Amino acid sequence: MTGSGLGLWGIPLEVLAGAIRVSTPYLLVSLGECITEKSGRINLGLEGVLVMGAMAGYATSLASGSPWLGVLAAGLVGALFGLLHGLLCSMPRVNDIAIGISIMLLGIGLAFLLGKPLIQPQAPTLGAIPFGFWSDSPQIRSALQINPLFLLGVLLAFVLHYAFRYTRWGMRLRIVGDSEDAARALGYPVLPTRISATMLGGFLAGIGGAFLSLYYPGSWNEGLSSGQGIIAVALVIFARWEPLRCLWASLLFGAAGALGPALQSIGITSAYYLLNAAPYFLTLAILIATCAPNRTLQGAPGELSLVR
Amino acid sequence: MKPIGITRPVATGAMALEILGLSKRFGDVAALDDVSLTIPAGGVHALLGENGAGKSTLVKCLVGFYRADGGTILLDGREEAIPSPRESSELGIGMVYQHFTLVPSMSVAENLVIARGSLPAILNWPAERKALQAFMETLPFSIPLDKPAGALAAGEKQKVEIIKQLYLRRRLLILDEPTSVLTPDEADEVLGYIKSLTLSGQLSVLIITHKFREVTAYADDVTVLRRGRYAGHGSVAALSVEQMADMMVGGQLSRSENTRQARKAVADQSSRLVVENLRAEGNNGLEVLAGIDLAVRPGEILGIAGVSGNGQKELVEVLIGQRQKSAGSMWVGGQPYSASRAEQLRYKVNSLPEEPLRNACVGTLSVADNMALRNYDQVPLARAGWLKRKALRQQARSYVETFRVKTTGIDAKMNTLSGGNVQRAVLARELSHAVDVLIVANPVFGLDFHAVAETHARLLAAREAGTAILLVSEDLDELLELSDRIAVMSEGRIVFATAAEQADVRLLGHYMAGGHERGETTA
Amino acid sequence: MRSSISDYGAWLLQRIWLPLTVALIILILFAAFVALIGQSPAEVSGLLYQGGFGSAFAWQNTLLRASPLILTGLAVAIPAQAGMVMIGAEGALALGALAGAVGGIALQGAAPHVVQAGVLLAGMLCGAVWVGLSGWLRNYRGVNETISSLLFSYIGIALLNYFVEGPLKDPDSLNKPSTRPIGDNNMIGNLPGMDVHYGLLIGVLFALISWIVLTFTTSGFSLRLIGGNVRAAQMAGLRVGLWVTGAAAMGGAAAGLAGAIEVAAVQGSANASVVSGYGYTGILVAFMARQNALAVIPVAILIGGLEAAGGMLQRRLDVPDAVVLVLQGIAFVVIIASETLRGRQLFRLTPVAAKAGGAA
Amino acid sequence: MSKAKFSASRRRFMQTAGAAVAMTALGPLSFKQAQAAGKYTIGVVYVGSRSDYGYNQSHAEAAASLKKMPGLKVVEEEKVPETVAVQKTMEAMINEDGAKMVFATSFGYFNPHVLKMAAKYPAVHFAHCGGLWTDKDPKNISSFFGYIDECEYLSGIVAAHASKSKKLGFIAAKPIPQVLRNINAFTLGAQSIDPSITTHVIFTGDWSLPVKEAEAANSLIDQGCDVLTCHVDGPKVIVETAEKRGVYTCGYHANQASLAPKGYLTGAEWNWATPYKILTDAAVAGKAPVNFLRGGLKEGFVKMSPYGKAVSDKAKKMADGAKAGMMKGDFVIFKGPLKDNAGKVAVAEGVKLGQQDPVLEQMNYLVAGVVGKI
Repeated sequence: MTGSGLGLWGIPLEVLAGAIRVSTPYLLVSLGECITEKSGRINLGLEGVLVMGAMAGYATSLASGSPWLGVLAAGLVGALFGLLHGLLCSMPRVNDIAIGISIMLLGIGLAFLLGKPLIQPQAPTLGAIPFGFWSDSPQIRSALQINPLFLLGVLLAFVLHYAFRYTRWGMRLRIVGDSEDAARALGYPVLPTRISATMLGGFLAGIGGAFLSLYYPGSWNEGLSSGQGIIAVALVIFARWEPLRCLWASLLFGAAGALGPALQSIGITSAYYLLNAAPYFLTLAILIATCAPNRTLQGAPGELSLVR
Repeated sequence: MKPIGITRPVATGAMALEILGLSKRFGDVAALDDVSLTIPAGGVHALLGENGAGKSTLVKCLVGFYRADGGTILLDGREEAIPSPRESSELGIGMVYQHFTLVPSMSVAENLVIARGSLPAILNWPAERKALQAFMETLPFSIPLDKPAGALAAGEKQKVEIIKQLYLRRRLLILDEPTSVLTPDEADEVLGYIKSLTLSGQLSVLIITHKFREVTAYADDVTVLRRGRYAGHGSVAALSVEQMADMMVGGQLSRSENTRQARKAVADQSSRLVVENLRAEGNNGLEVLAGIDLAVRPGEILGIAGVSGNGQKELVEVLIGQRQKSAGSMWVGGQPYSASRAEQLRYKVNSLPEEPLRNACVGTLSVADNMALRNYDQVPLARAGWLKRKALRQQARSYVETFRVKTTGIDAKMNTLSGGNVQRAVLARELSHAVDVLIVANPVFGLDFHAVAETHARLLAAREAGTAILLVSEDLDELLELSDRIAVMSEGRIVFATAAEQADVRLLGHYMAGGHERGETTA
Repeated sequence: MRSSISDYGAWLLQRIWLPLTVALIILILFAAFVALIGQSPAEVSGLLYQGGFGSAFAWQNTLLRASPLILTGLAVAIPAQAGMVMIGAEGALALGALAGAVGGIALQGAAPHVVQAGVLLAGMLCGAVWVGLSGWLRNYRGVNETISSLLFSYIGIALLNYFVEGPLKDPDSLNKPSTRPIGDNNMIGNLPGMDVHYGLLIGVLFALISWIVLTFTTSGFSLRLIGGNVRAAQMAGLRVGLWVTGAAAMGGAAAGLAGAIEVAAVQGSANASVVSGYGYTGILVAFMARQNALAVIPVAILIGGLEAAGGMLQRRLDVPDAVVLVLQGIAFVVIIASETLRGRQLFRLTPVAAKAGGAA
Repeated sequence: MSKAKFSASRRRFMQTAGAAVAMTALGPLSFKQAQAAGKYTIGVVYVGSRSDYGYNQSHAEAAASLKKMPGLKVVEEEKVPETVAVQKTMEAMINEDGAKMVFATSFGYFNPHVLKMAAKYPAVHFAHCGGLWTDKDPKNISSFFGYIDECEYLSGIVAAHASKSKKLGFIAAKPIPQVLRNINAFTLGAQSIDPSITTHVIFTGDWSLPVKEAEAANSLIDQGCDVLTCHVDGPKVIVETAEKRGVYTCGYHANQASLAPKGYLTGAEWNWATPYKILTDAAVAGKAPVNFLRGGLKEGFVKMSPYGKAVSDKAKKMADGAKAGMMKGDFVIFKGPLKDNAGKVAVAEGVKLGQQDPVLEQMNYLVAGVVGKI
């Protein structure tokens, strides 16, 4: 019987599908932030960049008819905001956390303002690759509708994992983020590296936003992001600046977030506020379990203001 | 496949260096005035001078950090302008700095590879590792390639710095006090290896050092600078240590090696600082202190020797309150002690940790605030919880004057002071009041000749005044000069102890290098 | 100290020209943006002034909006003294409101002043525990306090929602799930002669006392030591863990108090309406005040004024709220970036020789 | 504090600090106010964005209809949180813009904010959407709301015909009486066609959480629900998600048919222009405010979206039949015997709760057949 529900057995599938659907913005933003933080900067403004990217992506898709052009536009707008953050923080005595929060506000304001005419119209959205073609179950087929941006994110996590170790670019980034003195001694430009890393971080955050507006939930409105950008920044630290751990953390976060609605759909509705807070509980619990006193955060870039 | 792209100088083998009339001014101050020196290919040349004598300026001109205002630099007889560090390294000049330039979170292997400067877009790690391993096998000592540089002990870091230069096949190496954190045996190992490279014509060396032992053992020639000017030079074989020291200080003060000043004997009193079975874990969660027992009597200096990384740092941290002990006990004057502020004040326990700006000062606060660190909550600096700014500033002014701290004012931020003056400020704070127990770690690291003498004199004065001093140092000469007893730490234990008067340097070195492990008998 | 003319010039530059320059940059960017959206810059700036500070009503409007921001600003600024970046005031505020309401309900029947004190104390205590946890975890478990405070914040808001819609719900609250009210006669009233409740005074007092303690007492000195260099503070024998936890708890107390005041002076009961972004705005307040407890007051008033003026802008020009957000964003970016001009010597004031000292 | 005492002290404050007012009256502003002087000014306050394609927009459209009426001037402020901010916004509309009537459109504005302001400004007419005015409250408040559960009931009828799995999905923000009444009406409508039908409910916890709403929609669809509806601020995401997954939807707040050309069945829409006009006309005419104003399909406060392509003729007939009863005013949705989903009696046998019955506005149960707990 294909039309009926899976009942209890649907929960794991739901959670898996939810993890894939919900995790992409976390993944893209946290990978972007990972690059930025590896260079020794922290950009708390990615929440604003994400929202701005969502708006710009939707607008471009609506105007051009091409959602992929929208993704590109979202990335470019994100990079622009990254550039702004990077340049401002390159001035002496400017606090990157505070600038991040102001940029978040500016980004959200601009996105809301420019996005007013975009709430009602339907823009062309991104398609998905039907990996569930082999199954008769509509639930499985739907769960395995996977957006290319998710695959891009997964690929990027692996690429970054290797790039940080195996490429000139990655090594330079880590040197600049870990020891300004060493970078100077080796003749690596510190500020340009950081600015470009922040731009790249913004680019990915913008694409993360485009995923929200152009794929899931696939619509532009002002409540679109409920803190994904900020949480993704926290996930980077949670993942100890490791791209692959960013991937697992994002999936875990997405899965925990899908647990609430999945349980409710089979009638377990009590304490749904607490269930919806499950991702935060879980992250906190893992952090507490894995941290130890008297020990610096392993893998923390030495120049990062947050951990210094 | 093309061999991995290590950029090497076009020419190989040792480089001849000739410096003619080099001058460098900063504003009105001549940091370097008409200095010349010559190193033949394969030579080892020592550069002596107090801090501020112009050694750093000279070598910074050589490696392209500064551009000289006048004079000529000839490499292999050809005049070269060295506009930037990049050119300098392309010409084959390498430098080992006093401070470490390693990237802390990167592994030793990564640090070695990035040092090459120009990396390929994609690194071929298997090939790189193979090359690295082959290279490491040519060395007389080993360093774990996969350990993050930040986790290395200071001595190991210095070795990696030197290895890095060797790995880059430099033709001229500038070493800036390369052995200041090494044991004598380690220093001999490193310098001996470098010497063998010079002898085989692969390398020329310019070495800055304060250790006459190293000059006499490894250098061919020596040049002495004083206040930015040339103060003398000569062949090491032809000069005595006294002559060299006289050149350095301009005949004001002569320092002879290993002279212990006369001192009164340690009174036979009960120990003031007692440590029993002290255990603690390191930053990596492994036990670094494996049961330390020690006792220091009033008016006694107990020296702790050891190769860096054997738990000395952690011992000091536990004693001064920067680390939790996991087991054992500490006693001061017969009372249990946990390094709390109240106990520190009650039992008059003070400390001079190493790297004072990092460990004992708040760089972003003023000199005045830093000088009040010990007594800001005590009368007269505070009353009923309220700070008395006036008294605080007055104390700072008197400290600055008494200890001749050079600062633009007591309101200057601590991190604007030079290393020597930070140390003076800390000495002032820690030694201006009666002290019963003093914990000291590497007190003269990176200090100039005058500051060293001053610090040592103050420590001895405190001893004479009856302070029980625990002195942890990586400089064996310092321990031999100051201590009454010397204990050797190895792998988190005290493995050997002896009276300093009778100490045999070779035997100490043997225990420092883990000699007890090989089951040899101890004296 | 200001002996020479050039020193005086530097002082003047710092105190007068810097704010003027910043204001000018903000105005130019404002004007450009306002012109871009088809409004008159002169009119907009006039309205901003009028809506925020142009009348007695506007001033009271501004002060009322500023009063929770003073406390949430302190919630960030106080832990910052000990070197912590706490961004979880929103959750502490939510739980402070919840605890305040519970305290108020528990004390029903007591004299109004007792109930009010109970509400405020319960809120402070709850906020202190909540943020103190972040401080405690940082010190004793090595958990980064910025992340943990953010996560705690989300959890705190979830707990508030859970309790007001579940176990603590007043059946009469219907479509706005709330706890039972603390009672009209237990509400905190207005300052005499003003339409601003006593919460403003409480916030200002909290800021003043914090500033005095931080600046003039040995406790403040201890916190500065810890904030400046933990290792040095440990060497000084300070129990860093206690201080760090304490500073976090004091910040939490400020946020919890803000929540309790929302209950006692505005809402009358705890409900989801108290979660309205005060905690997040507080982060900006603290950073713009450079973590100075005293400077938190004027900065909060400035932001309160911007919000009050934003309303007038919407009503008079029929522009969306987002215009105000953008204007705020521009102002904050410029003000925070202007930090770079502070202390910078635009012309050489120090003698050349002093610089050369460090060269050798 | 008594009112007289308050205004006296207030005047004092104005005297000492008020000199600035005259000085700051800028040219263009005073011109604008002068222009507005002859008009009757109405303030409208929204809790969210006026263009949210949902609840706030439905009010903004009514406000726009007021603007077209001669002699009226409308000032609006959006995204006003339910804190002192809304009190000050209403006061500013009164003090600074000269508003004589204020529409406060969020439920959360009522207690304490509207109550407080109404007591403070007895000459101003406050119209609040959704509040339960009682005779203890100030007389210058009009509480208005629409019986949108009638539309939900009709949507339920249509949904029951479209559903094959006999499982309906309902995505709701919070389990408050307004929402529960909609869920129950929707379920009862569906059960009037097939008593075995169940409605699965997911509460998202807040009024606008698009990702969670989409996630909830997917969960419900995965559990076999083949008609979805909702009660959140912006239903767009849910309607689009359902369309993508090939299930039917009933809309809410406004007509979302264009978002789901295949699956949109019908929907419950507000028509706030009706109460806005009634209240404004009365206020402008100087009549005493109607304190409690309610209306359903009959009064034109709510309306149904036109039927979508997928609605069968049979469904249309059944729904239209029920609608005709509602238009006549004799249709009762909640009548005994009615059990809640815990098995307890919710409405006793023989009891008929008419739409105007205030008991319905305090609903705190889900009827039998709804899967989920409050």
